[in-house]
Amino acid sequence: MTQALLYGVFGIALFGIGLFGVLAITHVVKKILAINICGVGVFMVFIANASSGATPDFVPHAMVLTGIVVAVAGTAMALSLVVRINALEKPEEDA
Amino acid sequence: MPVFDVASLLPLLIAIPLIGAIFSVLLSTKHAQVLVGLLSASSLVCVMAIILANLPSGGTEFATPIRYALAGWKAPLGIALSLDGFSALLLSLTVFLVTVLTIYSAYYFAASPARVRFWPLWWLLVAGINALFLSADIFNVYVTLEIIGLAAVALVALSGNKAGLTAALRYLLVGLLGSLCYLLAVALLYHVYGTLDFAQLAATAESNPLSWAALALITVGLVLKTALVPLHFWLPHAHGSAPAPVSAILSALVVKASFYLLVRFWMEILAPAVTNEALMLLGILGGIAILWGCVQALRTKRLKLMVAYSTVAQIGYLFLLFPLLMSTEGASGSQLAAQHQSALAAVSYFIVAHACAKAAMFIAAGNIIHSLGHDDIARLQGMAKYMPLSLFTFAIAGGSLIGLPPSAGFIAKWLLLNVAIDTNQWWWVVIILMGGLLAALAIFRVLDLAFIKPEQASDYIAPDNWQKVPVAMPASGLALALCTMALGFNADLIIDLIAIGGGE
Amino acid sequence: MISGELFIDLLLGIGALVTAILCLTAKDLFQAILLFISMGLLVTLAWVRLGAWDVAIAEAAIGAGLTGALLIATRRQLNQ
Amino acid sequence: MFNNMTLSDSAQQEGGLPSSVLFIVGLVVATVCLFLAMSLVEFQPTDQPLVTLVASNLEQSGVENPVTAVLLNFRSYDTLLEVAVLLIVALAVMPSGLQDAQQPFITVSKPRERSLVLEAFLRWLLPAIVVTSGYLLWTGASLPGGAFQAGALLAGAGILLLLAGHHSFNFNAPTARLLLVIGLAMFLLVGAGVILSSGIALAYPVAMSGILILVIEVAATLTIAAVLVLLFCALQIEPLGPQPNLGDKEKHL
Repeated sequence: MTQALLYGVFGIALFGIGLFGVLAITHVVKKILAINICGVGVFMVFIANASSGATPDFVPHAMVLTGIVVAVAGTAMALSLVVRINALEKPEEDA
Repeated sequence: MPVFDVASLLPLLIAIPLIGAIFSVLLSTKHAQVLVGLLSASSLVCVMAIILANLPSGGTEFATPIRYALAGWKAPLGIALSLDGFSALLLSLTVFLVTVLTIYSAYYFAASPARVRFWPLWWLLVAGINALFLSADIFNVYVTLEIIGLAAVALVALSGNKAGLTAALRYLLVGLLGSLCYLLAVALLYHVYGTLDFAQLAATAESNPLSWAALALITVGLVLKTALVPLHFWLPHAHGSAPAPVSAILSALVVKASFYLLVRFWMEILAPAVTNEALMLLGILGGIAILWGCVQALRTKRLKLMVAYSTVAQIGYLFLLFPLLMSTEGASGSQLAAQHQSALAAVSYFIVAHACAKAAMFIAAGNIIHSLGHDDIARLQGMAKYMPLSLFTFAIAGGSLIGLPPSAGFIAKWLLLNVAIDTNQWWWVVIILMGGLLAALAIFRVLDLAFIKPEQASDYIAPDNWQKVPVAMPASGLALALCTMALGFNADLIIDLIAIGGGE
Repeated sequence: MISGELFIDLLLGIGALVTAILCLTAKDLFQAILLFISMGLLVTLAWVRLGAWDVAIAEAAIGAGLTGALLIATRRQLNQ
Repeated sequence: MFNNMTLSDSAQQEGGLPSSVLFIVGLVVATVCLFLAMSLVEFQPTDQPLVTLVASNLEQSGVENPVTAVLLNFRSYDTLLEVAVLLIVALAVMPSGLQDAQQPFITVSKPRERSLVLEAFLRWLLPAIVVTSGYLLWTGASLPGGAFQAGALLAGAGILLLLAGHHSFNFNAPTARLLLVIGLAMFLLVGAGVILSSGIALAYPVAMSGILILVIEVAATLTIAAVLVLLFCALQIEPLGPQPNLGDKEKHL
């Protein structure tokens, strides 16, 4: 078992944990956390595979950098929607 | 040898909407944004027309896609744009619909403060769609998928009410999950084949466990985004609560974008990993989607939701493509290629017919909401008197969705039936006909109520705060509906275009 | 020597998995967020082990740091 | 699964799926992951053609850091679209106040509670952060770092400024909108401009590539920082309406 394979398997495990979390958890913010964990798993598969050769492959590194930014963008959007929905729910609860 | 290279025009299809987005952010006054919109739309039309006019019509150029290596780096190091018949058709469809919907939106958002954010997001969405259809790189496709997904969510959330925001949030989470499944597949494919380029992957792909895993992940991810039953749960509310032009583009183009990718992967990039059983499975899900979508459309009480459920059914028809690709024993390679060609032509026709008809229907529904303030089907009684043009549009577009001759929907179903019979899969014929019947019931339920004479209605309520809409709004819908008719008479145009670039 | 290095990798990987599971099973949202941030930091170390320095910096700054800040801000809004 | 979404911790049990369904979902996910892991372990990695391609073309890319070379030269188109993604998110969370369009970008006000320590701290920290982020950007050409890291750091400065309570940002101001699009605009401008010399979009002439990449990165850093601060503002302030601790006297910058 090499280092690359080890992290590859861990990446897939993280993806699985996140996937199960997304499907099983009802709390929205935790669902968003689960999606992020899923994403970290995918990035780990990328980076692990990139280091399987003698010199690391930098193309997956660049792809993961793009992926991280896109992931944070999606997370921010989801959180802002959660906050807006929450703000709309508030007055109803008071009444 | 033409004077200029068609390929060098391809980046313009992405750059023009991006420039439009930048200017609509910077110039936030109403007239400036509309002007930017019209300029961007008309320049897109010009570029697309030049590209279409210069497409190769024969010879060796005919059989290979047009490619453009961005940044001057050839694949696998760089990213290429590529154009073949199938993507050219979808791009033309995009440009055409976007132009009509831009004109419609100029009126729809005239008095709404949401327009400030609508226009930039609209052009970013268009850039994403064009970029996806042009992309020849599997990671680049991931980025375009995210552009489309996030822009679509932001546009759905423009409605600002709780139902719209909740639908947007669900749509976003589903989209993110789908993209991540796709991205994991990209990681696997890159690991195995060492390239991200469509053509290089197609040349080296073989049937091994990692290819199957990648294809399965891609399919799950994209089926989530395309909303095939049983993963359609997010679609009706997202499409039903968005502003009308947004619903129109979501149903007409956004779900087709992920379907387009599925076709690319199943027919081209990972074709060696495809099995007959998997093709059949997608077809069965498609068949269920047709019936389920139609039944739900019959049951729903809101007009826009009904149109959205009809999209679920129509997506089902698209997936009938897959079982029709199944190889039979003893068929030669050229026979199979011809079978693929005719199946793809039928489904492409379906995409175009549905896109025009569905956009027209959402425009009509949007007009009804605009002037009545609601879209409750039961309260539409006698409304044909107040908005004849919108309901006429609804009727024509509905005719195309049902598949009545001479509409484009009829030709599309006819082509599909032919391929089904040619490949001895007669059971699809039953499902296609039943789907048409159920769609007819749903459409006539609305038309029956709307065209009833007010005096005859038992509980007729005059609309209390009825507003007249500018004539351009129903007119743009009618133009799209009439297009479905015109396409019914010009079927060869589309079928010939599809053949460019090696057929698939 | 090699087994010793692999041991560190094993520890980092298992640590990330455990924090991920704890994060998703945590009762309290704040706890879950803190666990998520710690997972991000563990993963950052993993990137360093794999020689991906650029990714490590981005993960620490954006993946763990910024996402964590956004999550905590959201939680404050939800509790108000 | 996506139809029941709650915001409160307590409702977790009520809206959740029955345990039998959860078990099946878990089983399916576990099987899929097992299959993925098995096929990954069994696969014998072949040579990676891109490793040598990146190394051999690095000299012509204009930067020494291979990741920056991939991000901003070989696959710059991806990064261009990524900046567009950030613009989308910025637009999605932007407060929809048309009336604010005439207000200035940064408003300075006196908060009710002043923290002298924080103020003194900020006076030293902010310039340091700006200088560091400039340094990160500059070294991105040869060492790990670059536009995103620098932008995140710069955004940190903005958020600190916000937290100190003296300043508030108005993202509908023309300056703010310019900041939000400048990354994308500069990228497009350079990408189209190089057609004049090389004939291909985004293909920088070798002699100029270093400086052109830096120009793109500076613009991208500004946009990234602006977007990140906007994200933070949107989560902090928007649902509350006007900021509660806004001082009485306001002066404009």
